[in-house]
Amino acid sequence: MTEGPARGDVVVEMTGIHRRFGSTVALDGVDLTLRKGEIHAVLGANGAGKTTLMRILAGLDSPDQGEVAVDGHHVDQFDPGAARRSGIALVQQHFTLVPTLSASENLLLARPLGRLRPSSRRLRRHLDELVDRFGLAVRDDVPVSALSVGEQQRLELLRALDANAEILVLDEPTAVLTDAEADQLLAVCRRLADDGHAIAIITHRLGEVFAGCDRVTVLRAGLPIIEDAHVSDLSRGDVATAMVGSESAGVLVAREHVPHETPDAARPVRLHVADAVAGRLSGVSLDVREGEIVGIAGVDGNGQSDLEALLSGRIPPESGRVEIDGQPLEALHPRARRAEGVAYIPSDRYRHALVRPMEISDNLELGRVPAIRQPRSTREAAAAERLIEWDVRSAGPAARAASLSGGNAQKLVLARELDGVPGVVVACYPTRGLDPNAAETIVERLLIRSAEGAAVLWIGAELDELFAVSDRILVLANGGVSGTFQPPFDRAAIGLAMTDSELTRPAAS
Amino acid sequence: MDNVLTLDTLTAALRLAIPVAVAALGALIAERSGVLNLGLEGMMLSGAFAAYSTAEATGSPWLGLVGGTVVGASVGLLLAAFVVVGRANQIVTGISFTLLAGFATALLFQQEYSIGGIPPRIDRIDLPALVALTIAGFAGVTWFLRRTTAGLALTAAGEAPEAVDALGYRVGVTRTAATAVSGAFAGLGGAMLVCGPLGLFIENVTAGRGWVALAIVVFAGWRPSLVMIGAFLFGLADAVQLRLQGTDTAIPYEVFIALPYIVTLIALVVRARASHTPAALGVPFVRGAV
Amino acid sequence: MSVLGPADTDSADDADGTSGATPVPSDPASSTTSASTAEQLLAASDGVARRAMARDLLAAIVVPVVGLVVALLVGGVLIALIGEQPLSVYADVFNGVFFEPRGLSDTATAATPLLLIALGYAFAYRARVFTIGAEGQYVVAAAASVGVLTAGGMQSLPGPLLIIIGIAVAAVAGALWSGICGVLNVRFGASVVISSLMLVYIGQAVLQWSTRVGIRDPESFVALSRPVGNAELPIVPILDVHLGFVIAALLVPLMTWVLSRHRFGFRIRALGYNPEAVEANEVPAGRMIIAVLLVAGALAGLAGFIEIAGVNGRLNDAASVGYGFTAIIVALVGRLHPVGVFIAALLIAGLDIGFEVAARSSELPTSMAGLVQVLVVIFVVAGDAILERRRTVT
Amino acid sequence: GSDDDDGASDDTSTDDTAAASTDATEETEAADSDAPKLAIVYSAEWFDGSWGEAAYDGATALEASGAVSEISLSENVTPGAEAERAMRALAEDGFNPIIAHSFDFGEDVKAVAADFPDTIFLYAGGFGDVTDNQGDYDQPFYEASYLQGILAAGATDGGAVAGAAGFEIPACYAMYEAFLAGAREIRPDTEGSFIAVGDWYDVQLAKEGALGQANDGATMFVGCGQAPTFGQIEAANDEGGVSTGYVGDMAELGDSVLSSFEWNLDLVFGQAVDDVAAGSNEAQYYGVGLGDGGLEVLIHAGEEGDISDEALALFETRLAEIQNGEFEVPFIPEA
Ligand SMILES: Nc1ncnc2c1ncn2[C@@H]1O[C@H](COP(=O)(O)OP(=O)(O)OP(=O)(O)O)[C@@H](O)[C@H]1O
Ligand SMILES: Nc1ncnc2c1ncn2[C@@H]1O[C@H](COP(=O)(O)OP(=O)(O)OP(=O)(O)O)[C@@H](O)[C@H]1O
Ligand SMILES: [Mg+2]
Ligand SMILES: [Mg+2]
Repeated sequence: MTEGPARGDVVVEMTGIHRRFGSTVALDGVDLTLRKGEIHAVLGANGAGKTTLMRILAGLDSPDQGEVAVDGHHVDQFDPGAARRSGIALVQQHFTLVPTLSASENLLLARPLGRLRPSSRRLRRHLDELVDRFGLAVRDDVPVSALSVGEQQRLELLRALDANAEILVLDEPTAVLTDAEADQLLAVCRRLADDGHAIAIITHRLGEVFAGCDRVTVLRAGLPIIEDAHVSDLSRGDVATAMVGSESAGVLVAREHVPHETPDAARPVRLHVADAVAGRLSGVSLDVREGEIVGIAGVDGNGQSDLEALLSGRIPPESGRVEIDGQPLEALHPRARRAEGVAYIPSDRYRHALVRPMEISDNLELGRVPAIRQPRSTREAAAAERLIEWDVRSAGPAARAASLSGGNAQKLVLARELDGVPGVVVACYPTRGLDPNAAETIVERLLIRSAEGAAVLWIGAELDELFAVSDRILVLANGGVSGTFQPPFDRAAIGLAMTDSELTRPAAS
Repeated sequence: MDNVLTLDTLTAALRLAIPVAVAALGALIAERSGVLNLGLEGMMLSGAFAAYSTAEATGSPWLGLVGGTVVGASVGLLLAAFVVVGRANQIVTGISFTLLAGFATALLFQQEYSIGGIPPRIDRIDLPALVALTIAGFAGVTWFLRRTTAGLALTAAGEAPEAVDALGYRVGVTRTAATAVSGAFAGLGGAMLVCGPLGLFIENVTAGRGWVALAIVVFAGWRPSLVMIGAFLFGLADAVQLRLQGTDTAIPYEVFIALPYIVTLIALVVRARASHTPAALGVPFVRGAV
Repeated sequence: MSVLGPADTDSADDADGTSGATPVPSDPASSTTSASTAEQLLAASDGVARRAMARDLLAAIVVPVVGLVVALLVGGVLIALIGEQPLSVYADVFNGVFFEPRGLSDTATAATPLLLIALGYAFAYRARVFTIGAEGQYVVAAAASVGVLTAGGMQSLPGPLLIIIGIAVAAVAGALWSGICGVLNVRFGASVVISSLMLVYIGQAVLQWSTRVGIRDPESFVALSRPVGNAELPIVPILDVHLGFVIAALLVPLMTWVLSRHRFGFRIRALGYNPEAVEANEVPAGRMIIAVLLVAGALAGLAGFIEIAGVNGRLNDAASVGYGFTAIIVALVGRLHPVGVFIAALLIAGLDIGFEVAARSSELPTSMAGLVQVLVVIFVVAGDAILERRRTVT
Repeated sequence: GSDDDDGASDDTSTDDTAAASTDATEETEAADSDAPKLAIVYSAEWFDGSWGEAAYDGATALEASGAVSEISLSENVTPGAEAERAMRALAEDGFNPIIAHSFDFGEDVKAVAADFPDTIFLYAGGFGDVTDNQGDYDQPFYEASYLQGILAAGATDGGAVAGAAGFEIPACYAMYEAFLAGAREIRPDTEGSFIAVGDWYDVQLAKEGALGQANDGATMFVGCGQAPTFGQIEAANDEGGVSTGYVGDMAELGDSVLSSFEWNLDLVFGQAVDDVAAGSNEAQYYGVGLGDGGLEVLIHAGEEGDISDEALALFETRLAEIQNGEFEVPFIPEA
């Protein structure tokens, strides 16, 4: 490595950062110190201010008060370009790739090598070098929009690394990854830190903190609760308590298999999929019975998104059948599906479940708006009840859905979809991006609906969670079901069924 | 019928196509960057008038082209001030600019030239030179978009402005420049009409060619090569319909007049699935918005 | 979906006028509260609504007024530059609308086609279906309705019945002409902007042929249809405007109601913001696109019949005078809200009437009059944008 | 009546009395001057070197001669509602006669005329469309066109006739047919073609249409309407052959312009003004043809030498015959 600060030297010093948005205090005097060679975890419940802090560091936002110093130089102009030049790269919570460009073109855009574009061969070679160096596989022959979420996340990371950034800031990079992918990512981070990078990583997964990070800062409602502590000095309980407050800490650390009455095999099949072929799916069959929760596990990119599209009626099966109570699903219009009792919790809530610029009360009615609507006041009163019931933190039913944090937006979707007793629930990553507390609430609600008779298909990324809720787990690999498992679940066997497909996953093709 | 598809028809198609093609290249640049330039027709007309007055005053049609380009670019810059910097609604502002240019050129033309007489003629530039210029423009745009980093950034600004911004590019500057260049091309297109095949100016001389250019960009799926082909096809449809009218036929002439538009419509349908609209087209960029 | 150039998102405010700009990164009103009862939450929500309403009112009143004043100042300088007296021109404009005996009723008459067409555009643009083809629907529907009304034997029917037939035929013809764009878009993915524009040119050719051959009055030397006779719209007493204005004006509350209280309106708004969510939860987006285009086309068609039956009584080949394009501006200046569209239609028509008077009574060239009118539109829209900016700065 | 306060404004303003009743206005104005007040509305702009300008010149000539006391000239008046408004306002302001200078104004003129029975309204129908106080005026361009056809054939060695208009309207089509008939007097086997450009303003399209006709063998070009005529002239300039000016002297547009015709609308409008001055409210079909000096064919200097003597002689003969009524030019308004 070149001359410069030695391992452990402070490279980023943020002190007394304040940031308000209107009446919301996002950050209320937060310090953050990043050091060379260290991975610094930033934790906090949804809306705690983590993203805001990192956006300020990356020049995408500016603090109302407080100082930022990078490599000892005081930052006086908050500007993304300047931040990049000073060696800071941010991988944002939401993707910031240009979807129509290829992976290598995205890299070029981030780090132009001059006025003229190099040949595409040279670009590809450069990408290959990066892929080899960091072990993060990404395809280059398709536009980024055609990559799986995991691949996009890897590309985001490669792009940050390509900038030769000394300071890497990762905002919930593992939220969209499977456990295996998350482990791999952490390993890469470790290596980078060992190479002398300073890394800040936001995560909701405590395991990751204790497995791979050096220091931790925990925010709660914009206030620093734990500041710059060594991970080794803390227990899981300490961190969990700091995040969510003491009263609910227990739930967080010890989520266990909820005793679930094994459903009678004689119960009626509500959701029936037979030899379905669509997109990556090459002949998937599965049945979900009344009162049953079927988990779908697998490495991201093995057909989950096609399964979701199929079960939500977005695409018809190319062959085979998808039936709800014996009726072909694709023949039912959205509202008819709902009338059949189908609830759908999509993996991308902002695309498929919410109309963000519309009011929260409108969003609660989406899919079941009567021909002539109630007066506004009636609608809002009903919506307010529901928001309280589902603990959706908002400015009220007249606020727009766009103003909700990711977790509260998800709760809003659930409040709508799980209202009443749905017959069939298609739940895709229902706890993605939620803080542990919120995730727990949602798991509970789904279990209650299941106990009430709903047939639940749960596509998940975290194995622990799937183990906790599922009556059966199917592993999706390379577009097909590579294994069906009953409790007690055999982690090793499931891992094998999944890793089987690791060899054939898109990145390696 | 044998007089319909001849070399003459093809050169007629070229003459009809060139102003539209050049303006369409301009529309393409703006749209690739995310700005819907509905002021295109107005910029063409302003360019046409500027070219005419410059050529008339200096005696050189080539200076006319320069004048048209400069004025087109200025109008483009003004539009950018409203829609990029000011984030005003691109549809209304663009249409208003077109109307404004129509009124302004009419007023100036009337005041400068036409009271009590027929406006003077200007020297003309030959077709081969116009073709060469058009090809140069096409090559320049293609090269810029495909081979330069700035071209990549421009396209990206029309697809994912927030991503481009986060990488430290200036989305506003990129779009302003693109809109100005768009105006320059449109102005040049108008100038090439007046200093090329016509050698004169009359009110509303561009007669809707800017709108056709906008249609061609969509038809072309925002690809320069297809813009050229689309413009030529449109010119050909017009050249052919005018010649078909001369043949003995029982078909009402209105069918022929509508022919280029029917052809465009069919081409649009055939091509539609293949095109990809820039995702941020028409959406003002605000850092930090959703 | 191939929609082009989304409208200024802010102009798509909720029909109830409560929501502000979208998307706003920092909306002070939207801060999360920790209400523990529904009542508290509702109270907080009311605060949100009130603040948004105050803001919208400001936008709706102050911005156009300031825009108007700035435009008139700039226009005044230009008028002075060509040697006319700006103040006397503006006085003529004002008198032309407010003190000429028929200034106001002429304004209402001139506003009628703009209002009808712009109401349709407002629906379509809220759904982010960017049709610009009303001009084509207008002429085709005018030709169709006049054709039916002047067909053999029709004129023996009573007037009111004829008017209803005319309305129905025009609405259907306009809807079908517009529906073509919908089908081409949904089935083949063809851009609505462009296909609707192409259909304007084709519609104009249809008009030429209809008046020259198709529905031509055999008695007439020039391209002209037979008179619609009994289908002529009566003049409404007191208002001194033809019935068409009343019909158009009644559509304003109707469409406001549809937007805020009917499922169709809900879907239109939702479609504009997120077609995928509509598709997943409510109705196939393609169907909505077609439905919206049918409604917009029906209104443009209605305008075609009403203009012919209300003003001239016959269709000639010069009937395409550009209302379909002016109405785009009306819709957007009216911020896609029916009430706003109503006001914008009257404003634009009023400027037209006023400047016509001014151009007649002074040496003001018509191109200068047009120029000043366009400046008004540009500055009103720019003012809107400036307000929007102020809002987004925290 | 005059309740507005713009007394400081310019003197040309006539609408200070706008709010006054129609009758009062008429009486006051009539007391000021015996001569009628003439108003013309037009759908494009006056200074087009052609149709619009002819009306402008006619009106100003009448004003200069004192035949009218005042003129009001409104350009860019769209047919339909706007035209009606303009004419009503003019009628209320005491203008009489009121002339709508395009055939597209027919219905508007009729609608307004019915409400102002004492005012004479005319429009450029060109086919004798007269009822009560609503009249029409003749556009006997085909007469001039016939003579121009003779000249054109006399100046060329062969080739076809090319005709063009914005749309296929009777007055234009008749010009083409007359031109062709004139040319056939010299060369009986002359062929011709007629195209509708689809637009009255698109010069390039018009020119390309004419070039297509030239490629097809046309040597004699006749256009109707501004852009179609410009297009025909340009094509002839480029491809050879002779072209024809439409309304107005178009010699300046190029060496190919063999002849033009002027339309002396002061004579036409003058008749209506005389009727009004005489207290009549009965409109007529005001026609002043070639025979009465309403039209004048201009043979452009420098070209005369190229026209065959036979053609020049025939031109003179037919001109004289038309003037004394011995010859009637065939009027063929439709294909
Ligand atoms: N653009 C914004 N406008 C208004 N308020 C904002 C904005 N961004 C953040 N906030 C406020 O700041 C607070 C902190 O938000 P931030 O995004 O930093 O949370 P976070 O810790 O990243 O949460 P998460 O775990 O959900 O990502 C939120 O409660 C929110 O109210
Ligand atoms: N456009 C906005 N207007 C107002 N407030 C906003 C807006 N966008 C975000 N916020 C606020 O920012 C907070 C956090 O938003 P963000 O999208 O970063 O979610 P988050 O903090 O990451 O939460 P989660 O972990 O649940 O995803 C929310 O509480 C919300 O109130
Ligand atoms: Mg966050
Ligand atoms: Mg989040």
